[in-house]
Amino acid sequence: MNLPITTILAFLPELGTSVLVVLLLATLFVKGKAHTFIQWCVPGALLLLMVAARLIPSGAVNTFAHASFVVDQVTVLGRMLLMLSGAAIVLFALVTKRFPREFFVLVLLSLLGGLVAIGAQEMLLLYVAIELLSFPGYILVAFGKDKRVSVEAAVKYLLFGVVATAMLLYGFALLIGSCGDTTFSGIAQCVANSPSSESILLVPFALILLGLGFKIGTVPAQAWLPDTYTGAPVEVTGFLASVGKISILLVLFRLFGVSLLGTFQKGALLIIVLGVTTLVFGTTAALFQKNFRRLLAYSGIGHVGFMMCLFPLGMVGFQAFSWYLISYIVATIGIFAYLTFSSLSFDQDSIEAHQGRIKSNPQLGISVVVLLLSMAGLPPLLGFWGKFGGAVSVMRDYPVPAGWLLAGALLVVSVVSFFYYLSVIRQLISSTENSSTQPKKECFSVSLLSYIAIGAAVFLVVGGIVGEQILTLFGVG
Amino acid sequence: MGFLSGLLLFPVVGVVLLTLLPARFSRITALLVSLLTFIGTVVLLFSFNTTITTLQFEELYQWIPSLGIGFHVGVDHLSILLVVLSSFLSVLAIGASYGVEKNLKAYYVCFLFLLATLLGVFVAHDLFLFYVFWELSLFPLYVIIALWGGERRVYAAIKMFLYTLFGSIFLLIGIILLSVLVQPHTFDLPTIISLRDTIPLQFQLLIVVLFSIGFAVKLPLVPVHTWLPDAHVEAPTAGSMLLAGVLLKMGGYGFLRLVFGLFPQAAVVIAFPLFVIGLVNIVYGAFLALAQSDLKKLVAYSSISHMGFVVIGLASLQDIGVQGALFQMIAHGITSPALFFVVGVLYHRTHSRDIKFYGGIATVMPVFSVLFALTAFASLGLPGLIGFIGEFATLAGGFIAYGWWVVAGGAGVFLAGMYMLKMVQGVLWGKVADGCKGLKDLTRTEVLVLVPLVVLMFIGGIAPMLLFKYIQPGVALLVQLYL
Amino acid sequence: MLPTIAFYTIAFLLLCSSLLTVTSKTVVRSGVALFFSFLSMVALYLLLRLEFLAFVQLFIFVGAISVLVLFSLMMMQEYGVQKTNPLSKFAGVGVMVAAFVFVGLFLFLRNFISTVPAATEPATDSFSLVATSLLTTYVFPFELISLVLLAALIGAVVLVKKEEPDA
Amino acid sequence: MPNVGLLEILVLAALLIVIGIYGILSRKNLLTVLFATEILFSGINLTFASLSQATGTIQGATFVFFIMAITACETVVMLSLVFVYFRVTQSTSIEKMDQLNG
Amino acid sequence: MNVLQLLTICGLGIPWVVVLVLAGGYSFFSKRKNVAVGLSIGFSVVLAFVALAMLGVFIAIKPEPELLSVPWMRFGELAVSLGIFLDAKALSVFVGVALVAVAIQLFSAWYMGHDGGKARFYVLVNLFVAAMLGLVVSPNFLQLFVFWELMGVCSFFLIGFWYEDPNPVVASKKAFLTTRFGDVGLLLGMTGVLSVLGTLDFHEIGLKLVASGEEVGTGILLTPATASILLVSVLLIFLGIMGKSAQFPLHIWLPDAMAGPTPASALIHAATMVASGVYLLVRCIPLFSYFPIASEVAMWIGALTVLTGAWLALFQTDIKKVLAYSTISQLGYMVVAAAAGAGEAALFHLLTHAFFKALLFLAAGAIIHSIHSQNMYEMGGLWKKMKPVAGAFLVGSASLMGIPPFSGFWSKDEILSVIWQNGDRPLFFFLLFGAFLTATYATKQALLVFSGSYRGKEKPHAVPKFAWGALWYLGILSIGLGLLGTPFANVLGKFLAGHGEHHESELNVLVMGGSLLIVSLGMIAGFFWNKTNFFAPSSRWHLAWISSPFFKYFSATQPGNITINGVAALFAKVNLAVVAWLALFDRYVVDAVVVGVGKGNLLLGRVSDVFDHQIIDRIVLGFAGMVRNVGNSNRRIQTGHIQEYLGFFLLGAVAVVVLIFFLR
Repeated sequence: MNLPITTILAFLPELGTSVLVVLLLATLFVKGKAHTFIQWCVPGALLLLMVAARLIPSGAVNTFAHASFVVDQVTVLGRMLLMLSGAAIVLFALVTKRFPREFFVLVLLSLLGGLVAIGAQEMLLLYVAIELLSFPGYILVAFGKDKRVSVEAAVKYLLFGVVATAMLLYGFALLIGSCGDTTFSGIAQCVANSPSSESILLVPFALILLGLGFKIGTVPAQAWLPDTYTGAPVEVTGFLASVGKISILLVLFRLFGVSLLGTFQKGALLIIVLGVTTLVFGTTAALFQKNFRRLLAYSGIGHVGFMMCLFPLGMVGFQAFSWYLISYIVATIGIFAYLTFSSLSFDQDSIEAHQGRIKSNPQLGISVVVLLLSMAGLPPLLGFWGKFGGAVSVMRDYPVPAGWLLAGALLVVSVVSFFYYLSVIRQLISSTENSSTQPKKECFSVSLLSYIAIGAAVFLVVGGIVGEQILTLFGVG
Repeated sequence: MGFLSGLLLFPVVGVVLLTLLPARFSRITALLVSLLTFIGTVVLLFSFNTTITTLQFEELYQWIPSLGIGFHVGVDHLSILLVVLSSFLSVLAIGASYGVEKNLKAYYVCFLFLLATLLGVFVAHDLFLFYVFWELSLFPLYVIIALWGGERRVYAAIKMFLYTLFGSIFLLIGIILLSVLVQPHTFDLPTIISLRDTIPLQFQLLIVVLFSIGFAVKLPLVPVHTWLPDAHVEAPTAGSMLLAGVLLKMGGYGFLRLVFGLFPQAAVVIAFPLFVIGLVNIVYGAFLALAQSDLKKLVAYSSISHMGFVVIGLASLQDIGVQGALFQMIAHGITSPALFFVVGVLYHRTHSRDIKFYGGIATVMPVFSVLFALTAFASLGLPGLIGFIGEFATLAGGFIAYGWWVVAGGAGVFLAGMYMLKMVQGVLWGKVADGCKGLKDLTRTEVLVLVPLVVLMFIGGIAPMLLFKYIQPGVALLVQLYL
Repeated sequence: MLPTIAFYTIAFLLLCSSLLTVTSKTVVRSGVALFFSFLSMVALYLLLRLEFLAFVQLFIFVGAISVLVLFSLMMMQEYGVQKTNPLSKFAGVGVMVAAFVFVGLFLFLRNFISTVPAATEPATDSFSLVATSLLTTYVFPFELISLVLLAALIGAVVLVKKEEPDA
Repeated sequence: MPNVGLLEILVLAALLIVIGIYGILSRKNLLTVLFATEILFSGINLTFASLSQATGTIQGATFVFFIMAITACETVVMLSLVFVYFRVTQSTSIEKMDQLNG
Repeated sequence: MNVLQLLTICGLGIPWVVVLVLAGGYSFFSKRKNVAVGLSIGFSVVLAFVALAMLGVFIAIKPEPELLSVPWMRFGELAVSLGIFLDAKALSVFVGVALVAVAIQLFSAWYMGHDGGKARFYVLVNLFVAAMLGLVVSPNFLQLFVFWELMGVCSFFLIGFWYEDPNPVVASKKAFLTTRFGDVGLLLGMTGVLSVLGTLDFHEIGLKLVASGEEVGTGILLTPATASILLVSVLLIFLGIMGKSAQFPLHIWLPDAMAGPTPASALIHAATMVASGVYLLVRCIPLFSYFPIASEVAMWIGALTVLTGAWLALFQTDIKKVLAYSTISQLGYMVVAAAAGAGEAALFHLLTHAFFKALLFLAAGAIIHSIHSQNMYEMGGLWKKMKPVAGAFLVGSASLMGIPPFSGFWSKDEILSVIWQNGDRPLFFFLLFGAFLTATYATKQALLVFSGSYRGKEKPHAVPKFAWGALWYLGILSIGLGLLGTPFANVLGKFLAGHGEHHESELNVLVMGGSLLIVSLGMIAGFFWNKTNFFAPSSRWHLAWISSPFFKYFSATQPGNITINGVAALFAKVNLAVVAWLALFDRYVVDAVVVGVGKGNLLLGRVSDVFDHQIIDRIVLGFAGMVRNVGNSNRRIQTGHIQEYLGFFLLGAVAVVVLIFFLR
C-alpha cells in the first residue's frame, strides 16, 4: 500500500501520537532513568503536534476507499485541544510522580482514540475510536491510591460505559440495518430518501445521542460522572474532564450538528430538551456542593448542557460552540493544574481546604479566581464569550420565539452558576489561611503546575480581550 | 489610542503597578493613580464642548466584527458628569480607606479596577462593551464587600452579586435581542439608534422591559431593592461610598440612555408605570429609613428614596424632569458618599452603628458635626445645597407630566426631613453618650475627604448652572424624541 | 421446516441459559450457564449462515472468555468469594426497568421492521466478504482495535499486579 | 436458513438485551453483573447480525466482529477491576460501592 | 451699576461676610467671644446704615424694581434666575430686618453672657439675617424658597441652640418638621404654578394672571383643568405660608420654639422669620386675588389664628409663651390683611409688629435674665426694680394692644378698616374680638409682671445700659414707624404701594372708634382677670381648661407629647385637631385616637420595614430556596448506587423514546 505524502501529513497528529505510544511502550521495558527523559519529551512533542495540527490543510481523506475520516475545522479544533490537554495531563502526572509508567501509555492511547474519533465519518471507526478513548479511562480511574474508592469509581464508569455502549450500538445496529451503510453521509442520504422512516429512525438517533452523551454526563446518564470524578486520582479526573469531553462533544457535534442535522429535523428539539435538562440539572446540583471536584463535575454537566443546545445550529453555531469549548477546556486544564498542585499538599477535596489560597500564593490564587469566573461567564473573560456567542447564535438562528426563550433560559440558568463559583472564590480569597495550603516540596516541577494555571488564566483574560482572534488561533472561522 | 481609552486603561496600569510594588506603597500608589485619573477626567470635562450634541472624544475600533461588536467609546452630555463623578469619588473612597489594615494590596487593586469599570460603563457606546463593564464592575465590589465587610459580609456580598447579576442577565438578553433584531446585526449603539425604526413596536417594548428589569435592580427600584441595605451595611465605608455614589447611578444612566434614549415609542408606554414605581420608591424608602436605628441602614434606605426622584424625573420625559434626574444623580452621588463617610468616621471610632449608642457628638467633635449636619441637610434637600435642585426639578417635571401624583414625592421630601433629623439630632445632639466621651475630632485625612464633597454640595446648590450646562443640550435632544 | 424448529430450539436454549445466568443461586452456576449461552449463540450464528461470526464467537467467548471467567472465579474462590449469588436490593427496580425496556423495544421493533429494506440477494459467502472488508474498507478500525486490546492488556496487568511505586 | 421473520429474531435479541439489563440491575455479585453484560452484548450482536443477514449486507456482521473483540477487552478489564476490588475489600458486592455519592 | 444696586449687594453681602469670617475663624472666635460680638455688632450697624441709605436712594431715584438678574437654572424654555427684586415692599422689610437685627445683636452681647456657644449664636444669627434679606429681595419662588428653607435651618439650630437639653432638641425638631410639612406644600404648589403658568417669577405671574383673567390672547389662557390645578397649587402655597407663619393648625411649633435663646426668639420667631410667610403671601396676592375662594380660605384661617392665638395667650403663665401666642395671633392679622389683598396694610403691621414684638421679647428676655424665671406668677412689682426695661416693655405692650399713638394701633386699625371696607362683617368682628382678647392678655401680663409686689425668690440682677439701650432703640422705632402710617398722613402706605395706585383709605372713624372701645374694654377685662381668683392658674376651671385636649393640642405645652416620631407626630396632631373640635369633651376618645394615630403612623414605618424583610426579601430568598430544593433533590438522585444510576439512565432512555413517539 503506498500512502501519498498528503495522507501522511493529514494524519500527522495521529501518527505522531502513535510514535509516542510506541516510545512510551518501550520505556516499560528499559531500566534506569531513560524513561524519564522520554516521558518529559512527551508534552513537548504533543505541543508540537498541536501546532502541526493547526497547519495541516483541511480536507477529506479518501485513501481508504471509504471516506471514513475527514480533516476539517472540527477536527483541527479537536486535535489542538486534545493535544493541549494531553500535554497538560502528562505534565501533571510527571510532576506528581504518582503513577507507574503505564499511565503515560494509557493516556496517549486514549488521546489517540479521541483524535480518531473526532475525525471519524463512519460508525465502525467511530465506535472503535471511542472504545480506544474509553478503555484507558476505565483503567486510569482505578489508579488512585485509595483503591476502594477509585476502583468503585472505575467500576461505575465501566458499567455505565457498557450499558451506554450497548445503547449506542443498538442505535447503530438499527441505523445500519435499515440503511446498509456505516458512513454518516450514507445514513443521512438513506434517511433523506425515505422521509417516512425519519420519525422511526429518530429512536436510534436518540439512542446514539444518549449512548454517546453518557461520557459527558448528559441527563439521564449523568449519575456516574460526579462519583467517578471524585473517586479518580485528580490527574485522571482532569484527563476525563478535558480529553474525554473534548472528544465526545466534538463527535456529538459532528454527528448531530453536521452529519445528521439536516436529516432529523425533530432531533433538534430532542437535543435541546436534553441540553436544557442537563444544564439545569448540573447547575442546580452544584449549588450546595462542599466538594470541589464534585462541584466541578456538576458544573461540567451544566456546561455540557449549554453546549448541547448549540448542536442543532450546525456549522452556524460552530463559532460559538468552539468559543465555549475552548474556554471551558482551558479553564478546566487550569483548574485541574491547580487541584493537582493542591493535592501535593493536602489530600482532601473539600472547598474549605482551599481557604486563603490567595494569601499563600497570590498569583495562583488570582489565576484560579479568574479561571472560575471565566467558567461562570464574567465578561469579558473568554468563558463569557462562549455563553454570549451561544446566546447570540441561538437567538439569531432558531425560530423566533423559541430561540429567544431558549437563549433567555440559557443565560438565566448560567447566572445561577455564579453562586457556586462564588462560594469557591469566597474561600480562595478568604483572609483566614488554611495552614496546609503550601505544598510540602517546592521545586521547579511543582511550580510548573501553578504556571499552567496562571497561563490558563492569562489565556482566558487575553482571549477575552482579543475575542475573535482566539478562534482563528484554533482554526475556527 | 485616544484620550478616553487611555483614561480607561490608566487605572488598569495602576493595578499592575500596585501588584508590583510592596504593600506599604499600595495606598499612596492607588491614591496617585486615582488622582491622576480624576485629573484626566477633569481635563476631559474642561475640553468638552458643551454646545455640540454629538459624541466627543469618540473612538471606534473593531473588536468582534462577525458579531458586530466594536470598541466604541465616547462621552456626551449624558455621561460626562458621571465620568467625572466616578473618578472623583474613587479618589475620595481610596482616601477614605485609611481604616483598612489587612490585604492592602488586594484592596486597592479592587478599587482601581472598579474605577476602570465604572468609567467604562459611562463611556461605552457599544452595547456589548457597556454590558461588559456593567458586569465587570460587580466583581471588585463583591470582593470588597466579601473581604473587608462587616459580620454578615458573605451573605451580603453574594446577595448583592446574584441579585444584580440576575437583573443584568435580562439586560444581556435584551442587548442580544436588540442586536438580533437590527439588520445588519450590530451592537453599536449609534447604529442601532439610527435603525431603531426598523424594529417593530412590540419588540421594542419587549426590549425596553428587559432593560428596565436590569436597570431597576441596579437603581434599585422597589421591590427589587433588598440587596442594597444589606450590601451597604456590610460594605466597608469606601465600598459604600462608591456603591451609593456611582453604582446606583449606573441604573439611572441605563434608563436614560438605553430605555428613554433608545426607544421613545416604547418608553412612553412604560413611563407612567415607572413613574409610579419611582414614587413608591421615594415614599417606601423614606418610611423604611425612618424605621431604622442602624445609621448605615438609614442612609441606605434614604438612597433608595432619593433614587426614586431620579426615576420620576426620567419618567416625566420633560426637559426639566430629565435634567433634574441627571442632576439628582450627581447630587446623590455627592451627598450619599458623604453620608456614608461620616457614618464610617463614627464607626471607625466607636464600632457602633446604632443611633441610640450616640449622643452629644457635637460637643466632642465640633468640626465633624458641622460637616455632618451640612451633609445631612444637603441630603434632605435643603435649598442652597445640591440636593434640592434635583428634587425640585424632578418634582416639577413629574408635575408637568402627570399632575398631582407628585404629592407622594412631596411626602418623601418631608419624610426625608424626618429621618435626617432623627439621625442628626440623635447623633450630634443631646448629652454626650458614654461611648462617645473623648472621641477625637476629624483627622486631616478625613477633612480632606469630606471637605471636597461639602464644597461640591454648596457649588451644586448655589450655582447649578455649572453642572446643568453639561447636561442641557443632551437632554434637550433626548426630550425632543417625546414631543 | 427443520431449520425453523432448530431456530426455536436454539432460541429456547439461549434464553434459558441466559436467564439461568442471571438468576442462578451461585456464581459458578451462572458461569456455567453463561458458557452454554455462548454456545447457543454459536449455534444461532451458524443457523443464520454467519459462519465467520460463529467462529469468532467460538474462539473468543466460548474459548477465551469463558475460560478466563471460570479461571478467575476459581482464583477468587481460593480467597473465599461468596458462593451465594443473592439479589441486590435494587432487584425490584431491575425487573421494572427491564419490563419497561422490553415493552418499549417490542413496540418500537414492530414499527421499525417496515423500514428495513428486503434483501436483494442473501449474502452468500459472508465469511470471505467480512474478512475482506476487515482488511480493505475497515482496515483503519481493524488496526485501531489492536490498540484497544493493547490498552486492555496493559490495564489488566497494571491493575492486577501488586503495587510497586515507579522510580 | 430458518424460515423465521426478522421480527422474531429481533425480539429474541431484545429478550437477550432485557435479560442482560435485568441481570445488571438486580444482581449483587459483580461477577454476575459482568455475565449479564455479556448477555446484553449477545443481544446487540444478534441484532446486528440478523439485520445484516436480512438486508444482505456485511456491515453488520463486520461490526459484530469488532463488538466481540471489544467485549472481550471489557471483560478483561472488568475482571481485573473486580479482582482488585476483591483484594481490597474481600468482597464482590456491588452494594458496597456507595462510598461516592451526593 | 448704579448706587442702589451697589448698596443692595453690599447690604446682602454684609451678613454673609460676617458668617464666613466667624465660621472661618471659629476656633479663634470661640475663644475670643468679645471680638466676635464686636465684629458682628459693628457690621450689623453698618448694615443698618446701608439699608437706610438704600431707602434714601430708593426714594430719590424711584428705580425699576428689578435690580439684578443672573440666570440660575434653565430647563428648555423655562428659566429661573437669581436676582434682586427691590420694590418698596421688599425694601421696607429689608430695612426693618436690618434695624431689628442691630438691636438683637446688641442685646445678645449681654444676654448670651459667657455661654460657650456665643460665637455659634452670632454665626447663626447673621446667617439668618443673610437668609432673610435674600428672601426679601427674591424675584421668584425658587430663590425665595432657597432662603426660606435656609431660615428654617437657622431657626432649627437656634431653637436647638442648647442641644444638650432634651427640650430644645425636641422643640427644634418639631419646628423644623412642622414648617417643612408646609414647605413641601409650597414646593408642590410651586411646581404646580410652574406647570400651569410656566414661570416662577412673581412679577410675571402677576402679569400672566391679569392677562389670562381679562383679555384672552396676551397671556396664558386657563382652562378649567389648569385653573383647578392652579387653585390647588395656591392652596398648597398657602400651606407653606401657614407653616412658616404659624397659622392654625400648623402653629404648634411656635410656642415650643421659645426653648431657644430669647434674642433668637425675638428676631426669628417674632419679628422676622415668621413674618416671611406673610411677605410671601403679599407677593402672591395676584394668585390669591385670582381665586377668591383661596383668599377666603386664607382669611378665615388667619382669623381663626387670631382668635386661637389670643385666647391661648390668656392662659399662659410663662412670659415668653404669652408673647409667642400673641405672635401667632398678630400673624393672623397680617395673613388676613394680605389675603384680603391689602398688602400694604399687612406689611405695615408686619413692620410695626416686628419692632414692638422684638422689643417685647427683648424686654422679657431682660427680665428673665435678671430674675432667672419665666413664670409670670413669680414676678410682680418689677416696675420699681427695673424701670427702663419696664418702660420699654410697656411701650411694646401698648403697641400690641393697639393704644394710640403707639404703632400697633395704626397698623391694626388699617387692617380692620380694610376688612370693614371689604364688607366682610363676620370676619371684621372676629378680628375685633381678637383685638379685645389681645388687650386682655397684654394688660393681664403687664399687671402681673410689673404691678404689685415681687413674688420671686431671686433678687433681680441689674440690666446694663446698652441692653436697655437696645430696648429703647426699638421702642423709639416702633413709635416712630407707627406715626408714619397714620391714616391722617399715610406716608408709609403710599411708599409701600409704590408705583401702583394706592387707594387712599379714608379715615374710618367708625372702625377706629370701635377698636378703641374694644381695646379699652379688653384692658378692663385684663385688669379684672388678675383680680378674680376664678381665673387664677390654680383655679379648678383653669386647670380643667388647660388639661383639656383642645388646649393641649393648641398650646402644645408638652413637648414630650411631640416626641412621637416624624409624620406620626404631625398626622396625629392634624387628626387630633379635627377630632378635638368635634369631641371637645370626650377626651378619652380623643386620647385613644391620638395614641392610635400616633402609633399607627409609627407603625407604618415599622410595618414597611417588616414588609421589606419578611415579604420582599422572603420572596427573593424563596426563589433561592426553590433553586436549592431542586438542587438538593437532584443530588438525592446521586445515591452512589450504580444500579440505581443505570436504572435511571435506562428509564430516561425509555422516556426519551416514548417522547419521540409522542413527537410523531
